[in-house]
Amino acid sequence: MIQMQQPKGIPAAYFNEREHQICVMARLIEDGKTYWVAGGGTPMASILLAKKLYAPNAVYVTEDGVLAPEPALPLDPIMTMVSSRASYRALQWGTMNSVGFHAQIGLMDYGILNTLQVDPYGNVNSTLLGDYKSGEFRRFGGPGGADSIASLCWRTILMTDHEKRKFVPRVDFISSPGFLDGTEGARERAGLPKDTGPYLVLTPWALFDYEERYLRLIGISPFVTMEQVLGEMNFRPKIAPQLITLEPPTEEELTILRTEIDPRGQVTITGDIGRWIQKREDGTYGPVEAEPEGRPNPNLPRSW
Amino acid sequence: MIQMQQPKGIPAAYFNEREHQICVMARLIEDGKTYWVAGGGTPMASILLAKKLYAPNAVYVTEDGVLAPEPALPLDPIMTMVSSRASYRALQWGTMNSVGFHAQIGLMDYGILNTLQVDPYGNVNSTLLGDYKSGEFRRFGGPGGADSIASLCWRTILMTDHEKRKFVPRVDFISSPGFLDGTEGARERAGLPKDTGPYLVLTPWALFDYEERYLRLIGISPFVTMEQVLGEMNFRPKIAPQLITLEPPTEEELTILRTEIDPRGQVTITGDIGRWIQKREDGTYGPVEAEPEGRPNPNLPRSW
Amino acid sequence: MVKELEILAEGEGEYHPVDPDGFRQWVRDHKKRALVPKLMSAKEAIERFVQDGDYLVYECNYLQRGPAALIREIIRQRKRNLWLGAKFTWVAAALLVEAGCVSKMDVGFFLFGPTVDRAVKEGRVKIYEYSNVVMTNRIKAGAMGIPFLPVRSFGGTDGFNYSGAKIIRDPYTGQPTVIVPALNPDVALIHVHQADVYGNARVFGTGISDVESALASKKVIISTEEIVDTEEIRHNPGLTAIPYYCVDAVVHLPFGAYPGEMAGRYASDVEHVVQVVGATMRGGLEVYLEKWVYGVEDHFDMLDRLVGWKRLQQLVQRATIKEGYLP
Amino acid sequence: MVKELEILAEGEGEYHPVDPDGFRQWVRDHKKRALVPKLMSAKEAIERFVQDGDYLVYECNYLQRGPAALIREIIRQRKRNLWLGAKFTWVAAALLVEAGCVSKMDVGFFLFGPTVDRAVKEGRVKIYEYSNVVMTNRIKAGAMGIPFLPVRSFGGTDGFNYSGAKIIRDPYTGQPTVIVPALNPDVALIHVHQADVYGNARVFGTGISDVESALASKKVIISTEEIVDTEEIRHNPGLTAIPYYCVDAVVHLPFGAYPGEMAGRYASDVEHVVQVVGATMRGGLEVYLEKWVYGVEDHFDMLDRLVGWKRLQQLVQRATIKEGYLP
Repeated sequence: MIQMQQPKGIPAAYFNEREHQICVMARLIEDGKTYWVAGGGTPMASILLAKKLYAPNAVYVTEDGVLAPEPALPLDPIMTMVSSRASYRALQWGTMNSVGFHAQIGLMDYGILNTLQVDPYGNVNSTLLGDYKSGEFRRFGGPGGADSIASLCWRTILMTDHEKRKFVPRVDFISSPGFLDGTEGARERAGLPKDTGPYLVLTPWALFDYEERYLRLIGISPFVTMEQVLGEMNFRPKIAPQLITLEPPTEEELTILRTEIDPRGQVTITGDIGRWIQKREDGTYGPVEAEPEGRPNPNLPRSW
Repeated sequence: MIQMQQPKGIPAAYFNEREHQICVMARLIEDGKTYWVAGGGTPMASILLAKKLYAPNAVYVTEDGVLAPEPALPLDPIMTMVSSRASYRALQWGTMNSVGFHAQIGLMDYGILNTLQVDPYGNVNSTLLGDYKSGEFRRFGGPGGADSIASLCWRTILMTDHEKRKFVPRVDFISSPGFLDGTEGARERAGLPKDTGPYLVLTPWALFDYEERYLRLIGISPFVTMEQVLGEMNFRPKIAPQLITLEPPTEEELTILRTEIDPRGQVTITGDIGRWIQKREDGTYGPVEAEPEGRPNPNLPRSW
Repeated sequence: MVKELEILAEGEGEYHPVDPDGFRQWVRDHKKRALVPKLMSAKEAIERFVQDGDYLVYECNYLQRGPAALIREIIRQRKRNLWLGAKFTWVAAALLVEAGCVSKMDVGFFLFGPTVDRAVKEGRVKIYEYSNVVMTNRIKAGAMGIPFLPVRSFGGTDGFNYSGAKIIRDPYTGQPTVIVPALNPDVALIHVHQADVYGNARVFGTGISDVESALASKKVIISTEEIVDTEEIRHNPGLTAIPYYCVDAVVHLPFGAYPGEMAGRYASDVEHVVQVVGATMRGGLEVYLEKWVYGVEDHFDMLDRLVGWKRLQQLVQRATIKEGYLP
Repeated sequence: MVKELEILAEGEGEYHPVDPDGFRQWVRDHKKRALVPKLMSAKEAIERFVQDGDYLVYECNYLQRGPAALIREIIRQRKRNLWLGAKFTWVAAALLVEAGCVSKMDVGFFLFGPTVDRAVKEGRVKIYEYSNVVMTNRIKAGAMGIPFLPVRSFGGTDGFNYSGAKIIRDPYTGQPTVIVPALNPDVALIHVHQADVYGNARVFGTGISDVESALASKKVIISTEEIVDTEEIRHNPGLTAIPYYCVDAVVHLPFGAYPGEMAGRYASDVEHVVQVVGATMRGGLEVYLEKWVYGVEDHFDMLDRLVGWKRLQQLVQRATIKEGYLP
C-alpha cells in the first residue's frame, strides 16, 4: 500500500489542477530518502514543498548532480538547474558523471520525471511523436537525464498531465525505460539493475501504481469521476479494489507553494496549469465556471 | 641516435658511481617533455638536476599524480612522494587514478624506473627472485606504479645497478612489461598501447638502447672497460658500432646535486652508492684505492 | 585459450570512430608539454582549432558557464558539417543548426524547435540517440583512454537501437551489460572562471563533464573570465580543474558566458535568454543571429554596442551568491 | 542476434566477487540517506564496521594522511582473515600481517620484509598480483557501479596470470584489450582534514583513490582531524570530497595520521617512521606492536603517554607549507 502523508492545514477552496498535483506529490515523498529529480517544474516544486511540510529529511538531488541544495528561492526563469541560486547551500557540487555514478551504485532511492507519453508498462517517451523509422514525426528534445533516472533509481515516479494523448498503449519511442515489454526480467535482460523500475504515475486527476508491471489506478482526485479518468486514457489500466481520494490542497500547502517556492508563478500560473477548481457549498469540488484572472501573469520585471 | 646534452662545467675529480649515473641521466632528459617518475631516489634526483641545468622545461610528474611540482628541498627521509614538500608548488594535484588516465591518453612522454632485474627485452621485475609457482622465492614489494609507467608512457627508461644478478636472460617475473618475448607486436597483442616500450637502460657503467626490441650497448663510462660491462651481465647485449663515452660528472652538476637536491645524501651518500671514482693524473678515471670517509653519514638530526 | 563472449544486441547508429591508439598518437604529436603561452583571440582560436567536419562538445550554453562567445564565433566563421555532442546544450544546438554549421548530432538533450525540425526532415541534419549521462560516460571513457565503458542504463530504450551502444554478456557476472563507445571529440569549448596563459584552469561550482571533455578532446579551447598568473596556480594546485597540457588555446573573454550566468560573477540576462528560447521554440533565430552574431565584429563589439556597460554592471550586481565561487 | 566476442586470456587469481547488483542492494539497505550523526569512537567504529574476513582498503598509511589510528585499532581488536587491497600501503600491510589479521592480499605495492615473507611461505597469507593503478582502476570501477573496466596496462605481465584480469577482443576496435574486475571492498578507512558529523568530508592536497574507495566500499569509516559544522560544509559545496551518504562512521581523531604527515597540519615523525620501516624490513615488528598498539588503551592514550604534547607541537611547527591546505 502506498504511504501518503495526511494533508496539513485547512482544505483550500480555490486552486488549480497543477497546484493540486504538486501538493499530492509532496505528500507522497518519503522522508529520509534520496530523490533524483529531472529538471525543474513540478517535480522540483513537489520535493521542495515536501521538505517544508512533510519530509524534512528527504534529500533533493538535482539532475545535474547537486546534492541536497537549499535553493535560493525564487529561482530566475529558466535557471532551475545549474545556476548559483539552484545550487545554493548544497552539501556537494557534483557533475553529470558523478551523480550518474552515485545513482549507478544505488544511492538514489527515487526519481521523479515528467513525460510526453507513458504506456501501461511505464515506458517514457520524451523524444518524438510519430514514427521514427519513416521520418514522419514531431521531434522533441530527447531523454536528457530521464533515461538514467528511470534506469538507476530504485523507484521511478512520473508526473504528467491527464490527457488521452499522454496515455498510450505503446509509446512511440522508449526514451527512458519502464518495464519495457512488461515481461518479468525484461529490464534485467536489457542490462538494467535488478529491482528497479516504475513505481507511481501521478496526474492532476489520478494516481497509479503497478501490479505485475502493468499500470493500476489507485487514487482519484475529488473533482473528477472514474469515467473522466478512464476516458482520457488510450488504454484501460488495472483498477485497485479500493481507490484513494487524492485530497485537495490545503491553504497551508498553497501558501508555501505560492509565496515561497513559486512566487513568480512559473510552475503554477503560467503554462499549462489545467483548470481552476473550487470547493462548492455542498463540500464537493469542481471546475469553476469562468476562469479567474488569478494572480497577474508574472512577466519578467522590467528591472532585469 | 640518442640525444645527450654536453656536460656543463668542469669535469669533477672525485665522485661516486651513483652520482655519475644521476648526472648522465640528467643529460639524457629531453626538454619540454613529460616524465612520469617512479618513486624518489635516482630517477627523481635525475629529473630535478636536469631541470636545473639542462632541461628547464621538462615536466616532472610524480608517481602519485602531482603535475610539475617544485619540491621544497631537501625532502624528509622517506617522504619523497605524497608529502607536502614533495608536492609543493605543483600545477595540479592529482591522484593515482587521474595520473593513470592522463598516461593512458598519451600525455606522458617518458617514464623513469628503477628495477630489481631486467632482461634483454626490457622486461622489469620488482616482485620476486626465484620461482613463483614452486613458492621458492624471495619476495619484494610488487610493481607499484611501475607497471603503468612501463605500459603507458611512450618511452620507458630504466635505471639500475650494473650487476650480474640484475641483467638476466629472462626475468624471474615480469612485473612491468618490456617487449615481452621480443617478437614484433607482442605488446599490442597483450593489449598495451601502440608504439610504446623500453627506450634506454642506464647503469653507472653503461648506457643501452634497443635494436629490434633487444638490448644494445651504446655507451660506456670512462672508468670501466667493455669487458667489465659485459662481465657483469648474464647475457650478451647487442653492441652498437660506435660507443658513446658517458662523461663523468662536472663540478657544477655535483654542487647542485649535493647541496640543493640531496644535501642529506639520502640518494648519493647512504645506501648502495657504488664505488668512489677519481680522476688520475694521466686524465683517466678509476676507482680510488681506499674508500674515503665522504661526507658524514647524515643520520637524522636529533632535533626531529 | 579462446572463449566466447556473446554480443547480445547492437545499436545501428553511426558513431564517432573509436580509436584509443589514434587519440594517443594525436596527444603525443599535438599537445604541448612545455609551458607555452596559448593566449589568442576567439577569432584566431576558432580559425586554428575548429575545422569543418569536426566533432564538437560544450555544455550549458546560455545557462551557466557556457562557452557562449566561442560558439557565436564558430557561427560567425560559418563552420560547416560539425557533429554536435548535444548533451545539456539548450539553445546552442538550434543556433548552430540555424547557421548551417551542423550535419550530425548525438543527442542527450537539446531545446527543440522548428529550425532543427526542418533540418532533420530535409535530411540536412542526422540525429543519433543517447542520454545526457550516456554522453558524459562516453566522454569519460574517452578521457580515460579506453575504447568503451559499461553502463547500467540505456538498455531497453529505443535510443539504444539508433546509437553505437551494445549489450554484451559480462564475462565476470554473466549478466547482460550495456557498453557504450568512448568519445574523443575533435574540439571541446570550455568557459572557466580563471586560467593562466598556459591553460591551467579553475572552475568554481558545478559542471556537466567539462574536465572530462578537456582530457578527451583533440583540440581544447578554453575561454576565461580572468587570466591569473601561474604563480597563483602554483599557490593552490588543488584548485586546478583542467591541466595546461591538454589545452590548445586560451581566450580571455570577460562575460564569455553572456547571456548565461557565470556563477559568483554575473547573473543571466534573463530577458535576452527568454527571447532566444522563444525564437528557438517558435522561430526567428535568423533574426537573432543577424543581430547578435553576424551584425557585430566580435564578442567585445557585441557587449559594447548591444549590451553596454550599464547592463553588464546590473548583471554583476545581481550575482549576489558568492559562497564557494571565490578561490 | 548473437555474435561472438573472444576472451583471449584470463588470469587464474581468485578475486573478490564481482556483483554490482549485490553492491547496489547493500547500498539501498545500509547507507543512510538522512542526515544522521555518525560520530563515534575508533573502538566502536572498528567493532561495528570491521568483521573478520572483510576486504579492507586504505592508503598511504604512515606516509601522508593515512588512517594510522584506525589501522592500529583494527590490530588492537585482533581482527582476522582480512583481505587487503595492498596498494600504496607502505608499512601497514606488514603490521597487519604481523598481528595475524590478514589472510589475503591483492598487491599493488607494499613494503616487504620478513614478517610477510614468513606468512606467505607458511601459507598463512595468499598474495594476488596487480599494480597500484590497476588496483585504483578496480576501485574506480566499483565506485562507478560497473562490473569491470578496460585498462591499457597490465597485459603481458606475469602478474596478469595471478590476477582476476582478462584480455578480450574489444568489440569496437577488434584489438586485444585488458579488462579488470571491479572491486567493492567491504571496508574503507579514510583519514581527512575536516568532516561534519554526518560524514561530509574535505580533503586537501593529493590522494591515491580515497574518494573512489568511499563510494566503492560497503562500509566507510572516516577519521578526521577536525569536526566542522554542516553550515561550514554548505558554505562551500565545492570542497566536499566525500558526500555523507556513503559514510557509515565518523571518528574524531586529531593526529590520526601519526606518525605520518598530515599535509598543512603536522609533519611526519621521521624517527618513528624510520624505526618502524626498519622493523618492517629487518624484523622486530612484534616489539613495535607491543609498545605502540597493545601497550596503550587507545589513540589518545598513545599520543599522551608515548608521544607527548611537546613532540606533537614540534610536528605541528614543522608543517610549514600551508598553501592549498586551508579551506
